[in-house]
Amino acid sequence: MAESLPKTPMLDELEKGGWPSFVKEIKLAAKKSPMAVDLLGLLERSYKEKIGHWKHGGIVGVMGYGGGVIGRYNDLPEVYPNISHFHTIRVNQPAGWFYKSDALRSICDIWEKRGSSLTNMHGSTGDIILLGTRTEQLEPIFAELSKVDFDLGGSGSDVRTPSCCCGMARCEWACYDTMRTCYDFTMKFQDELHRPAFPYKFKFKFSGCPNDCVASIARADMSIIGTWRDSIQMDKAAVTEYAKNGMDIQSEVVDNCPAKCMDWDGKELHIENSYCRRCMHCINVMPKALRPGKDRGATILLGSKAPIVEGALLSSVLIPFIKMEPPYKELTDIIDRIWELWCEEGKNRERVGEFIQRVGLGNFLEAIEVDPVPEMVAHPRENPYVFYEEYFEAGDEGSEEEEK
Amino acid sequence: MAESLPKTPMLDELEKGGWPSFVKEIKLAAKKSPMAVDLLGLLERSYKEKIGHWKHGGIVGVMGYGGGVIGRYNDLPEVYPNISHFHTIRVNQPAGWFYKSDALRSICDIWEKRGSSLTNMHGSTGDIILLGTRTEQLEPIFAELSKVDFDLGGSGSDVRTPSCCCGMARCEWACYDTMRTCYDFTMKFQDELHRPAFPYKFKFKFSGCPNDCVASIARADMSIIGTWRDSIQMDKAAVTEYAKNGMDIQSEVVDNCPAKCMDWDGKELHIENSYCRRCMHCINVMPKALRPGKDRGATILLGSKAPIVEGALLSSVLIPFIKMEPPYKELTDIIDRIWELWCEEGKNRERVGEFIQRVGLGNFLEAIEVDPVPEMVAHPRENPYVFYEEYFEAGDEGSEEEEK
Amino acid sequence: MTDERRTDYGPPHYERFLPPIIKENYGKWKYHEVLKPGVMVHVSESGAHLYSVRAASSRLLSIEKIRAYCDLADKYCGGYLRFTSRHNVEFLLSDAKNIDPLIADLKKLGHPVGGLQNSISAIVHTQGWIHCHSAATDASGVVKAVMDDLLEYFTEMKLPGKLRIALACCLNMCGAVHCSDIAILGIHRRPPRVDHENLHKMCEIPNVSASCPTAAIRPAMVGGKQSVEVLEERCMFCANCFTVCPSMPLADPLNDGVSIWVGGKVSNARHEPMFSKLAIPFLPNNPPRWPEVTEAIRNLVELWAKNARKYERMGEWIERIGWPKFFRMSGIEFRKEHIDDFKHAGLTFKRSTHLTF
Amino acid sequence: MTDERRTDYGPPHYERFLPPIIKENYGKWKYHEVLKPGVMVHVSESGAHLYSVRAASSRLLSIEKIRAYCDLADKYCGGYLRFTSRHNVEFLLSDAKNIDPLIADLKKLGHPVGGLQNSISAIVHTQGWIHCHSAATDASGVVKAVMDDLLEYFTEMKLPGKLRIALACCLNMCGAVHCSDIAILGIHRRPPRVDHENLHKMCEIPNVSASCPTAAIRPAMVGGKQSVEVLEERCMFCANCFTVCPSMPLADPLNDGVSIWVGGKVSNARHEPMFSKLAIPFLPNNPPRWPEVTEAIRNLVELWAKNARKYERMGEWIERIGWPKFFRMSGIEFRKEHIDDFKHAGLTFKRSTHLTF
Ligand code: SRM
Ligand code: SRM
Ligand code: SRM
Ligand code: SRM
Ligand code: SF4
Ligand code: SF4
Ligand code: SF4
Ligand code: SF4
Ligand code: SF4
Ligand code: SF4
Ligand code: SF4
Ligand code: SF4
Repeated sequence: MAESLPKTPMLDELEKGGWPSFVKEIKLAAKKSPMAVDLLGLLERSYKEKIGHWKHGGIVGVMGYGGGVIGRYNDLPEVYPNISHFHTIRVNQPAGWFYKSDALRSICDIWEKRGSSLTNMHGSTGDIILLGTRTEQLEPIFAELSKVDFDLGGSGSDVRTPSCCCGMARCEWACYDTMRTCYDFTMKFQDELHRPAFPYKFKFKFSGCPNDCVASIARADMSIIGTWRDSIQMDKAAVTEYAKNGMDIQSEVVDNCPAKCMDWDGKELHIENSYCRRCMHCINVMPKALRPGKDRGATILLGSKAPIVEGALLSSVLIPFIKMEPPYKELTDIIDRIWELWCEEGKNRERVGEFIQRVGLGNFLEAIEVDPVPEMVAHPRENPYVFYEEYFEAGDEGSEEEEK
Repeated sequence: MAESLPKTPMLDELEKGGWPSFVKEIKLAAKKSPMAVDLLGLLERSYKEKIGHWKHGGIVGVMGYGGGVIGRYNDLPEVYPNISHFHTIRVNQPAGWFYKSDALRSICDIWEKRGSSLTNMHGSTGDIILLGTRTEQLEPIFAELSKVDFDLGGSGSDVRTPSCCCGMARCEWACYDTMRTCYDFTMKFQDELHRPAFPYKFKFKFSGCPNDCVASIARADMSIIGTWRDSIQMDKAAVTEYAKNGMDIQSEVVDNCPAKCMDWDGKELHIENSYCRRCMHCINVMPKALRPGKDRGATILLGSKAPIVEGALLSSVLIPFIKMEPPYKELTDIIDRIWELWCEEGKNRERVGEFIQRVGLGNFLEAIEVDPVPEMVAHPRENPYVFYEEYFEAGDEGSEEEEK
Repeated sequence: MTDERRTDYGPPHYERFLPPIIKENYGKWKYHEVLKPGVMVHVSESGAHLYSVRAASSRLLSIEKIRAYCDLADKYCGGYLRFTSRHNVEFLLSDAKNIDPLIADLKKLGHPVGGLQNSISAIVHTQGWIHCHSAATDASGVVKAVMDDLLEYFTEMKLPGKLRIALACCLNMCGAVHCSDIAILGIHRRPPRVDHENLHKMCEIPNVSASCPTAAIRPAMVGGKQSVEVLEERCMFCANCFTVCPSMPLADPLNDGVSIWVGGKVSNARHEPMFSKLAIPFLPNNPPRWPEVTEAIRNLVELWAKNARKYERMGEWIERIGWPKFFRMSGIEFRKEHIDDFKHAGLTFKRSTHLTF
Repeated sequence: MTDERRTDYGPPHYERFLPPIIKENYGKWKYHEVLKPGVMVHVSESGAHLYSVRAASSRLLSIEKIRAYCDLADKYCGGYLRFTSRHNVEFLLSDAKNIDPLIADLKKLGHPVGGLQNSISAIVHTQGWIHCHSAATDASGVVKAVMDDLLEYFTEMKLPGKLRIALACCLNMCGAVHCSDIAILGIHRRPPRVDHENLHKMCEIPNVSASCPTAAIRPAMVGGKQSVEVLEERCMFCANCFTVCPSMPLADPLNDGVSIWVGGKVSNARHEPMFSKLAIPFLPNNPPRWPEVTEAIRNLVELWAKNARKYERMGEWIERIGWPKFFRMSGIEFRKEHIDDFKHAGLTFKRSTHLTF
């Protein structure tokens, strides 16, 4: 059915070796898809010339949505006409990337008919990426996806597709229900997700514990990371068991505790929980003996992003501990206030983390009506340059503060 | 001889208590010095009013010198005429602040005759501070100081009076001869010390080891801090002795090693010296058992200062290790090049540490002809914004680099 | 938009895709154990055992491959499977007997099993020359070459701790390489070549000028057309101008290539999260197998594997031994490029005498 | 300048002031021991024993007191004495028998002996209202009040480690308080009141404007005179404008006061040097004994003393337990003022989940 494959001696090299080969995937697709055939040719050319052949995408999309499609055109449409358009569609993955085969197959069927037959499972933000189709296919694809209950993900200056770790579905350490929360937030912010109206993108990522298996603290404007407030649950017998089975509890566990709050006398393990930093290390190493406490919730952090252009950021603490239970009103109210402020005062292409740095965390907190707490800082200021906003006036006799 | 003392009920409070009282000192001086009498009155007034009564000093000094005197006038000269002028003289202390009584007495005699009888032993930079005299006394004072071999210290935009720890004179850890080096540098840079010609002040401080007992790393534009390159000298018997006498070597020594390079099996102490950071802790704690290595010298660091106005700085490594032996040519050549560059390109009131940050450490090193080494950084860059200065041009065939 | 058009319905509810054993034990998992490379069991308070088998995936998947995964899921675990945050595929089994046959089938399909615990998992990566206009290198090709070389570290668990590699094909860092144990980052090294002919038609000149963080771009008339000029010595190749304006391409076969970064981490385990730091400023684009890159990475992995203590991530190890020692041990030349000269540069200077010799 | 005038001869050579025992054993010291508070012995390779007795000094000394020191030195140790980098006075004895009589004489003179090892040594400080035009508080008075209160920690060695206190009477920080375990810093809190009458005579207006790091100052005509105006909401009271121009005074009895900083250190022992961080944004100037300040400092000292581990400096202790815990334990209220908003502020935000509850 598809055209004969172009000669791709360089790419063919990448069919060898033990790691799954993306070239094989393109060739698999190329059995049926002329788009995949042209992609092979174009990619081989890039390998020879050491340069890409894609142009800036124009604005393409589906009716009523501002995001979800990345427009893409190649710069040699005469040579590679089948991929003269090669737009990707971002499809909002199910929380935790769990699938049943029938659902996956239904997507494959649509994509076989209307696209390149190539995908990314998944994109870096978490979406199902349908890799390459033509403008005129966008509406039909959306209509068919809709029939099998898949909606588009985010792109542009909107809420980006939230993602989460598998959490309670498969992990003993989940301190809140990441998948449920991810789903609930995705649903609550459908409008913000599909219709870019922010200064720039806004990403949510949900991790069930400080191991942060979705890299939330590094890659989300709002990072929701599970934690606990009370003491680590310990099964003393299981600790003894680990020791008996050869674990060197002093060097493997105690010496690696960043809080230096553990003590092992060769028989009993003691944790001074009021100093514990909830780093997870001891729990990670002795999953049968130690577990997060019972009073569980999440730490909310704000602002991580890649470096363009002010330098990369990790998220920083906004709420040290919050219970994560529907309807999450306290948190979503804060989110509303953050967005309101950022939409009003943020510059174009200024992520929320950059915005906070520009206006100052103290001012930001005042504006969103959150009290400052020491958990928000790694340490208090080192410089003495405090902007006091008020001062005493002579006649006050020191008794009253006056606004300037 | 002196006038009767003013009423100073508040200051009198500060004659009480176990710590030596500066008020008693002023009163001691006031027995003979009318200046001290007026100072008591003025200070009591400040205590009542909670505000100082000194004005910006004008430029006063001694002939041929641009520095060494801080001009000072009070703002109530009618009320306190004896301290209408109250200039301080900075006298260059002997290295290590060692004195013989005759020398100190000779200074006291001069100051009794020609000043307030009050001093600071010493100023924060290290000088003998002669606290308060009149303009017309400056020349005579200098003449008399000269007779007893004391010269002035620095002030203004010049080399400030260098200072050093007692080093080899009294400390077993001195890795180079701090007092000699301090003296040699002070002598070598007499011109720069007395005649302000820099963009701003430049301070030298010499510490014999990383304990840094003159706070060199925090308070000197050039910090010269002793260190060693080879292995810590260990007396195993003495280690055993410490253990026997009740020292918990694991928790007091090993667990506090920032390099985690020590090991104590209850009998022998092992130091993996190639990882040792020369922090001094283990040596500090076991002075009889451990000593710095034998291949000794200094680390040279640049740039510390107080916060005004870009924020405080600690000095940063310029030369990881250098032998500190007269005539210190390698180092003084580098100093010459630094001053040349800084004088040419530094802004007014820009300390060398601020200058380096403004022009970039890499560029600074190039200009002073010092090769970059990893010891200069806490870590390599985290942002990807590298200013490559050259690129390949098409016809190069990748074989040659071209200047742009 | 018509009234009937269905929008904003969001993704399918995840519960539809959870196997019964997970639904029953949701939130009740008690502990887990790694049984062998790529295979772990989670044990529930209820006593239930869930076996997960993790297989490598190339992330760029044809629908044929997805269907093959589905076939395996149907065969061994009721049709249930998932993908991980690093793009591996996981099969969720209730019956331990199915583990080995599944692994055998996966191997046949070309998908090695592994990536758990103290191993190197799949490389988080991006589009590269497959799809993006910004790329300074390819993504999938470099990843394939590197992982072919490091395969043993995926299929075995012989490392001191986890090692996470990521790749981004340009400074936008969609691969979020800024917090990886080892990061591969495509970089441009030639300032934008302005397309004076078309710039005024495609871009707003004030926006273009404003996009440059170093103020290297200023408006200029060129050949009678409104355009911009670039002060080349101020350019640090961030490509922000190109993101804003297509007439400012930076891609250039002679100067594009790859830089290598080390020591980042994301988890809060032991050490707080850390950014990756520059190790090797530049390696050439050398398709199809980027041998300079694969070699450099293998060297880094092996240096770390040999010297780090148990659980010590790359960055924790380097922090313990200090960067000077890292440079000495790795043989990487330290250059001006390594020294930060961006906004917070001063905070990266070594402000102590904690040095090794 | 006449030809004969002697200049640039520098300080006297230190060798003139070294007692014979030091000259003989210069560079040969082997180890030292602290014998009791304020007294240590250094033992040389040669076997020689040098006893140092350290006494508190007020730094501000009358010549009478210096002469009294000289008398003691003459009486007990050949006239040799020294001052330390923290302004204490030290007597250098070759004969152990002289130690106790010397101590007795020092006490009589009002100078307690101590300050060695795990104690609080003298407070490094500055001029204050005694001599400086910039001061936002006094120096000597605050120091006297604080040390009277902390005397036991000078004369005994009962602390976990060294504790260094410093005071600076304005942001110029001549007391170099930026790296102290506890720092007392005089601060202004009212923007400069411009002396429009005289400014144009005393100062160069462009220099004044340029001196302000926050660009709060701009040229303005006031009452027909060239002067400047201050955008008060931009002022953070650095007083750099006042340093450059006397017509911009900030001192103000109602608003000046003291801030307290903690956790800095200088030595490289264990932890690298650290800056002090803001603990208490403002305490009033309350002469003569600044009770709010002495109380705050005693609380900090005792909190640390009770909770720190052996050798752990204030900053090391706080770093181990975390700042939130420090604020909870100390009862100090955390406020907006504590949050950095200067140049590198973002780097002080908590970018991990390492939290205690
Ligand atoms: C498809 C994807 C890479 C992939 O192969 O997985 C991707 C692809 C692009 N990203 Fe991205 N980003 C993707 C995840 C990310 C991530 C990672 C994440 O979300 O966890 C980041 C870093 C985290 C962050 O948000 O900062 C990321 C940071 C960027 C940036 C820099 C943003 C910044 O504030 O620094 C840009 C530049 C921009 O927005 O103009 C960018 C821009 C782009 C554009 C749209 C190119 C552009 O300049 O307009 C790329 C389209 C490529 C194409 O043609 O297919 N992409 N981008 C990822 C989205 C897939 C998905 O929806 O699942
Ligand atoms: C006397 C002394 C304080 C003391 O009581 O000990 C002192 C007193 C003054 N210093 Fe200082 N500084 C003194 C040591 C320091 C130190 C500490 C040190 O040298 O170790 C520092 C911090 C380290 C540094 O250099 O950064 C220091 C940082 C400043 C600054 C801020 C400089 C900066 O770059 O941030 C100024 C402001 C200026 O230079 O305009 C300053 C300015 C001043 C002036 C001249 C006031 C002024 O604005 O013109 C003060 C004169 C006071 C007076 O009337 O007596 N003084 N000054 C110290 C000098 C005594 C001596 O020579 O031994
Ligand atoms: C499946 C997955 C979550 C998901 O919903 O997709 C997952 C699952 C588990 N993670 Fe993770 N992690 C997953 C991505 C991550 C990430 C994110 C990433 O790599 O981009 C991190 C942060 C990485 C970083 O710090 O740079 C991550 C840091 C951890 C850690 C902390 C390791 C450390 O010492 O720093 C643990 C604890 C451990 O392994 O001891 C952990 C532990 C676990 C456990 C043991 C949790 C459990 O009880 O189920 C799971 C199997 C571990 C394993 O792979 O060895 N997981 N884990 C992700 C698998 C990715 C993959 O295919 O390899
Ligand atoms: C006399 C003096 C040097 C001088 O030439 O004047 C000196 C002398 C000694 N210092 Fe020091 N230090 C002196 C100021 C300093 C300073 C500077 C300062 O305080 O401004 C520091 C850095 C302080 C800081 O980190 O903030 C300093 C940090 C040390 C340390 C490291 C302590 C630590 O654990 O951080 C040691 C090692 C120790 O005590 O174990 C040390 C050890 C010593 C020894 C034991 C060295 C020796 O073998 O002779 C001396 C007696 C110790 C003592 O006081 O307990 N010396 N020492 C200074 C006495 C000042 C005073 O009157 O109190
Ligand atoms: S983040 Fe925590 S809860 Fe989520 S999968 Fe990872 S270890 Fe489990
Ligand atoms: S979770 Fe981390 S900080 Fe807490 S006790 Fe365990 S290892 Fe220590
Ligand atoms: S800095 Fe080192 S050599 Fe100098 S006195 Fe202090 S401990 Fe001794
Ligand atoms: S000097 Fe410091 S780093 Fe070196 S072994 Fe001793 S304690 Fe460790
Ligand atoms: S990292 Fe750059 S080149 Fe790669 S996909 Fe993202 S934007 Fe495109
Ligand atoms: S690449 Fe970046 S630095 Fe260079 S001109 Fe464009 S925006 Fe400016
Ligand atoms: S700190 Fe300020 S007020 Fe105090 S002496 Fe120095 S310049 Fe003067
Ligand atoms: S005190 Fe500082 S911030 Fe305020 S006006 Fe003066 S220079 Fe500007």
